[in-house]
Amino acid sequence: MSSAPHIDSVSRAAETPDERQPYAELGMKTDEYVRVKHILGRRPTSCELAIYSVMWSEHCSYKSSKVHLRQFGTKAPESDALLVGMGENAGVVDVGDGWAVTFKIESHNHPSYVEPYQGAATGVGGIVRDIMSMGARPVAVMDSLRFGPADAPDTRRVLPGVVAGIGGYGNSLGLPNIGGEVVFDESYLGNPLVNALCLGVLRKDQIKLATAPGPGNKVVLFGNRTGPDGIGGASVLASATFDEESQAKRPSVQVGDPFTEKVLIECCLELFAADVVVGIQDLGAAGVSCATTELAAKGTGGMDVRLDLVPLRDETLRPEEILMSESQERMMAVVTPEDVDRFMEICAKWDMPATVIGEVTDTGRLRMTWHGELIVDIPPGTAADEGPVYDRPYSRPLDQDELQRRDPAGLPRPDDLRAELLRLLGSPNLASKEWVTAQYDRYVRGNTVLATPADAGLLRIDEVMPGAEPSTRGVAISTDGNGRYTRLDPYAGAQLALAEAYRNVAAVGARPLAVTNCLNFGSPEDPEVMWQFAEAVRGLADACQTLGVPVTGGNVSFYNQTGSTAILPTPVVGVLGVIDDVTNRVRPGFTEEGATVLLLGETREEFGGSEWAHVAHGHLGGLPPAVDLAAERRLAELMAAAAAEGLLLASHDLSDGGLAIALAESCLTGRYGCRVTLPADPFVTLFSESTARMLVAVKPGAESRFAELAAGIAVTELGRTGGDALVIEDLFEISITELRETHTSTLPAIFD
Amino acid sequence: MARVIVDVMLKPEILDAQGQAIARALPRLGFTGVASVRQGKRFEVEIDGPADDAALAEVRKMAETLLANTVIEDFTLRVE
Amino acid sequence: MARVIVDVMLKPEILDAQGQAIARALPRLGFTGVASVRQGKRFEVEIDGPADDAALAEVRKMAETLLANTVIEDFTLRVE
Amino acid sequence: MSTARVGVITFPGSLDDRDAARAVRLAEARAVPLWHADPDLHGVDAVILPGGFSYGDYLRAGAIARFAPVMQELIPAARAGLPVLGICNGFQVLCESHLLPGALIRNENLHFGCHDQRLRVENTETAWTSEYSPGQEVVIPVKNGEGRYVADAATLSELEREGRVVARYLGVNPNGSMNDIAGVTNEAGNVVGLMPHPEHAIEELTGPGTDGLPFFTSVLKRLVNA
Ligand SMILES: Nc1ncnc2c1ncn2[C@@H]1O[C@H](COP(=O)(O)OP(=O)(O)O)[C@@H](O)[C@H]1O
Ligand SMILES: [Mg+2]
Repeated sequence: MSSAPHIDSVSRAAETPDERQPYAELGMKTDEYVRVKHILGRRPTSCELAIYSVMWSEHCSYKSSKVHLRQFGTKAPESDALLVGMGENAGVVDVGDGWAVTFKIESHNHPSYVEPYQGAATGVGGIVRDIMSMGARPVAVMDSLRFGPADAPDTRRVLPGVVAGIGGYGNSLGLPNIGGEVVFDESYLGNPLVNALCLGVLRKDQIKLATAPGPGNKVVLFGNRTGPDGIGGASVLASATFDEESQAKRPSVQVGDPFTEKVLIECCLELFAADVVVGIQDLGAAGVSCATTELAAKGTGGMDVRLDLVPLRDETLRPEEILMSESQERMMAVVTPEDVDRFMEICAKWDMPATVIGEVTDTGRLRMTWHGELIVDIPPGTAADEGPVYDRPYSRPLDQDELQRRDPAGLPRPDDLRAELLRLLGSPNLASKEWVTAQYDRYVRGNTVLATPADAGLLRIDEVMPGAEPSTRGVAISTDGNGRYTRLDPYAGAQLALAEAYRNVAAVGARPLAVTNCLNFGSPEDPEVMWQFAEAVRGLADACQTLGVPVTGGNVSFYNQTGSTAILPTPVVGVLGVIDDVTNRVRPGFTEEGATVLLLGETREEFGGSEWAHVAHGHLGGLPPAVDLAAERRLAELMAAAAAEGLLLASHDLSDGGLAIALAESCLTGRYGCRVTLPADPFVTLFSESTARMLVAVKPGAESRFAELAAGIAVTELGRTGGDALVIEDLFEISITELRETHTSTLPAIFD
Repeated sequence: MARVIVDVMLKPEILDAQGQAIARALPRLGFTGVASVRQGKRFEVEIDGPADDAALAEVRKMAETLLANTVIEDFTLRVE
Repeated sequence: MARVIVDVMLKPEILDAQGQAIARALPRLGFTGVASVRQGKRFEVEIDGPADDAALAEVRKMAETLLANTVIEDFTLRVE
Repeated sequence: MSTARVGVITFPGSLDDRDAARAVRLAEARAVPLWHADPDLHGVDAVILPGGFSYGDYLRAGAIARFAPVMQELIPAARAGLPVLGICNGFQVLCESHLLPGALIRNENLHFGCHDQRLRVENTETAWTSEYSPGQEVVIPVKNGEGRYVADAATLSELEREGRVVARYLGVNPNGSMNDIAGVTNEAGNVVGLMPHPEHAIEELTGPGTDGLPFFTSVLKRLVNA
C-alpha cells in the first residue's frame, strides 16, 4: 500500500508536536487530551487518539458512574457463592455440584432507536459474547424493554422492530428467551430502553478471564471480518487524516449476523474444551481498541500487534477505523505458540476465520504497526483502567418535594370495581405480553422449566455440557425495574426493583443468590439526573447488603434523554437464584380445583406511582410503596421451604396492579378460576401495590404444614381455586373467557 | 396500469450476511468463478394510473418510508 | 468481471404475504393508487470472467438449484 | 436400552439437535451424532434432521443444507427406505431436497411464532407415527418463521387422496399452512416432515406434556420389529 504519507506514525507525531487533532470532535475534553500527551510525552498519533477517545468515553470508562458504583464492592455482603465479582466481563456464581453460572445485563438503547431491528439484535449478540468470554455456554436470554405510549406512532415503528430483532437474533442462536419486561411510558418515547440479559453455565473450574499473560503467546482475532460498522464517530478522525475520497460515509449502525455468532459459540466451546485458550475477550464497543488494551493491561502488560493483519471486509479501511470498528461476531484469544495449530484446526472445522495478529510481550507497552510503521505505542493500562474519573455535582431536583406532596390518596376512587379491574387488566402495561413473547423461542435446548408468564424464568442446568456431572439443580432469574417508583424516590425505587426481582425468583421456589443491573438514566451532566443516579446506586447497594445478595456486574446507560427531558430514572435489576431440586419448582396459575388461596404479607393503602393511579388518572405523585427488606427475606425463605416440601400448587407475586391483577393472571394461566372473599376495603385490597406480598394456592392437605412454616408472616385466607370465573364474593365475578379477551386483545389491536 | 420495480440492496458498507452465506456455499456445490453474491429485495408495485412523474415521486416516497430501510439500505426505481 | 442479476419472485398462484402486508399498509400511510405489491428477492452475482453464454448457463444452473426454489418461485436472469 | 441407533444431523446453525438426541434417548434408543461435513451415515437405523436455522436460513430455509455432504448419503438412503424425520428446519431441508413435496414459506402473519399447538395425528401408518391412534389429538409446541406449507393444487390433492398428511393444526392455524397441514410423508411412509417440535414435548418438566414422545418410540418399534 503506497499510503505511507497518510499514516500518522509515532515518529511523525514526535516530529509534528503541534499538529491540530480532532479530540473535541471525538468527545474528548481538553484536559483529557492534555493528559494523554502527558502520558505519552508527545502528542498521540491519530490511532492512539482513537484508542484513548473511545476507551475514555463514558460508555467504556464509566467515568461519571465509577465513584458511585464502588459501593457495590464496599457494601458487598459476604457470599460463598461469588466466584468472580465485578470488574470482569461478567460475574460468576457457584450454584453447587461443581457448576457455576454467569449472567449480565446490558443496554443497547440508542442503537435500537435508530434502527430497531439491528439495534436490538446486536444488543443480544453483544451480551452473549460477554458471557462466552467467561468460558461459559450461553443458555438463555431475557430482555427488559421500555417504550413510549403503546399507541404512539413511533412506538409502532420501534417496538415491532425491537421484538423482531431480539427474536431474530436470539432464536437463531438457539437460546431460549425465558423472561423480561415490556413497559410503556411517555418518557421513553424518544428513548426506548432495550436491555438484554444473558445467562451462561460453566464448570466451576473452567472460568476464563480477559487476560493476556505469557510473553511469546499469540494473539488471535477470530470471527467475522472487520468492516466499517459503527464508526460514524471516527469520520472526524478520517477528515483530519485522510484524503477526500476515503471519506465515504461510514455507517453508525451495526448489523448482526446471528448465524456466525451461533457457530462462534460452538467454536469457542470446543476451543475451551480443548484447553487451547489462555485468555479471551469479546469485541464489543470499541472493538480492537478495547480488546487489545484490556487483554494487555490485565496480562503481562505488553502486546505487539500488526494491525494490517486484521482481516477486512472493506479493504479501504484505515487503521484508525479498524481500531474503532464495532463489527459484530468477533472474539480475541491469547494462545500459546504450541496450541496455535490446534486452535486453528478447530476454527477451520467450524469454518471460522481466525488470524494471528500479534504477540504478548513483557515490555509494558501496547505497540501496533501498520505495514511496518509504528502507529501505536502506549502503556495499555492508561487506556483501559486509568481513564478519567468524575465526581459530578448532583442535587435533589427542584420539583422533588412537590412531586412527593402530590399524594394519590385524594384521587377519586371507582364505584365499579369490576370495570376498574378489567380496565387495568387491558391497559398496555398490564395486558398480556404474548404478542411479544410468542416471537421468542422458549423451548430450544429442552431445559426451560419456566418461562413466560412465570414470575421468573427457570432452567434446569443438568446435561448442559457433554460429560458433566448430573445435577438436579435449576437456576431462576428475573429482571425488574419501575421508573415511576424511582422518579418518586430513587433510593427506594432501586430497592423496589431489587425487591421485586428477588420476590419473583422466590415465587418459583428458588433461593436468590446474586444480582446484576443496568442503570438507565438521563445525562450525568445534569445535576438532578446525577442525584437520581447517586441515590439509586446507594439504594441498590444498601439493599443488596441487607438481602445478602452481591452485585456481580452490570452496565450503565446515560444520556437517555430528548432535549433536556430525561427518561424516568430506570434501574433494571436482575436477580439470580438457585433451586436445589428443579422438579420442586412452583408453577404459576390455578391448575387444579380445591386448593386454598392465601395472600401472604400485609396490604397497606399505597398508591404512589401505582398502575391504578397511572391508568385511571394519569397521575404520578406521592411516595412509592414502602420497602420492607426483612419481610421480603422472610417471604423468600418461606417460599423456598414450602417449595422444597412440595406444599404449593401455584404462586404469583404481587406487584403492578396489586392483588386484582395477580388473581386474574392466576386464573388465566392455570385455566381454573377461584372464589375469594376480600378481608378489608375492597378497593385498597384489590389495587394497592404494597410490597413483600405473594399469592399462593396451597395443595389440599398441606394447609397446616404451610401455616407452621409461615409463622411470623401475615397470612390471609382468601378462598379456593375452582370454577371458570374469578368470583369476588359480594362484589362481582368475571368469567375466565372475559378476562382472557380483555387481557390478550390489547397489544394485537395496536401492533398487528 | 403500470408497474414500477423497486430494487432494494444493503448499502455496500453494510455486512451482507445473506450474500456471504451464498457465496461461501457455491464452491461446495461445484460453482466456481463467482467473485461475490449480494442478496437484496425486489418489489413490483402495480399502480393504477400511468407511471408519470407524480406517480414515480409517490413510489419513491413509498420506497423511502416503507420498502427500504434507508439507515442501512439503498434503493433504485425503474418502470417496467 | 461482469454482474448478472437474478430476480426471484413467488409464483403468481402462491400467496405473497409480504407483498400483501405492504399493500395493506400503504393506504394507512397515505399512499393511494397502488393496485398491488409483490415482494421477491434480487441477487447480484459478480462473475470473474465475461458474461458469455457459458457463464450465463452456469448462473442459470445456480439459480435453478440454489437461488430459487422452482417448486414455488420463478426467476429471471439479466446482465447488468 | 435397545440397540437401535438413530442418527441426528448437526448442520452449522442447527439448534434442536440436542433436544432430538434427548428424545431418542428417552425413547430408549441410542442417539448417534452425524456431522454435516461427514458424508457417512455411520450405519444408523434412522435419521432425524433437527430444527434450527441451518446456515442461518439466509437464502431460504433449508436451501443450503440440502447440499451438505451428509445429505448426499442421506438422500439415496431415504429413497431406499431409511426412516427419516425432519423437524421444522429438517422438514424444510427435506422439501428442498425433494424427498417431500411442496415447500415451506414465510408465515402468513410474517412473525416468528412459538405456541403450544393442538394437532390431530392423521396418518398413523408412517415409520414415525405408528404409536399414535388414528385421529389422536395432541399438544406439541410449534415455533417457526417459515412454516407455511404450500404446494400446487395437484400435489395437495394427491397428498390428501393418499392420506399423506401426517398431522394437521387444530384451532388457530399458526402460519397459514394450506389445508392446515403440519406434517406430510412420502409415498413409502418412511420419510416424515413435521413443522411442530415433538422433541419439546417429551418431559412433563420442560414441555407442555409428553405428547411428542410417540414419534420417537414409533420408529424404534419399527426398527425392533424389522
Ligand atoms: N451498574 C453496574 N453495576 C455493577 N457493575 C457494573 C455496572 N456497570 C458496569 N459494571 C461493571 O464494570 C465492568 C465494565 O463494564 P462493561 O464495560 O459493561 O463490560 P464489558 O467491557 O464487558 O462490556 C464490568 O465488570 C461490569 O460488570
Ligand atoms: Mg465484555
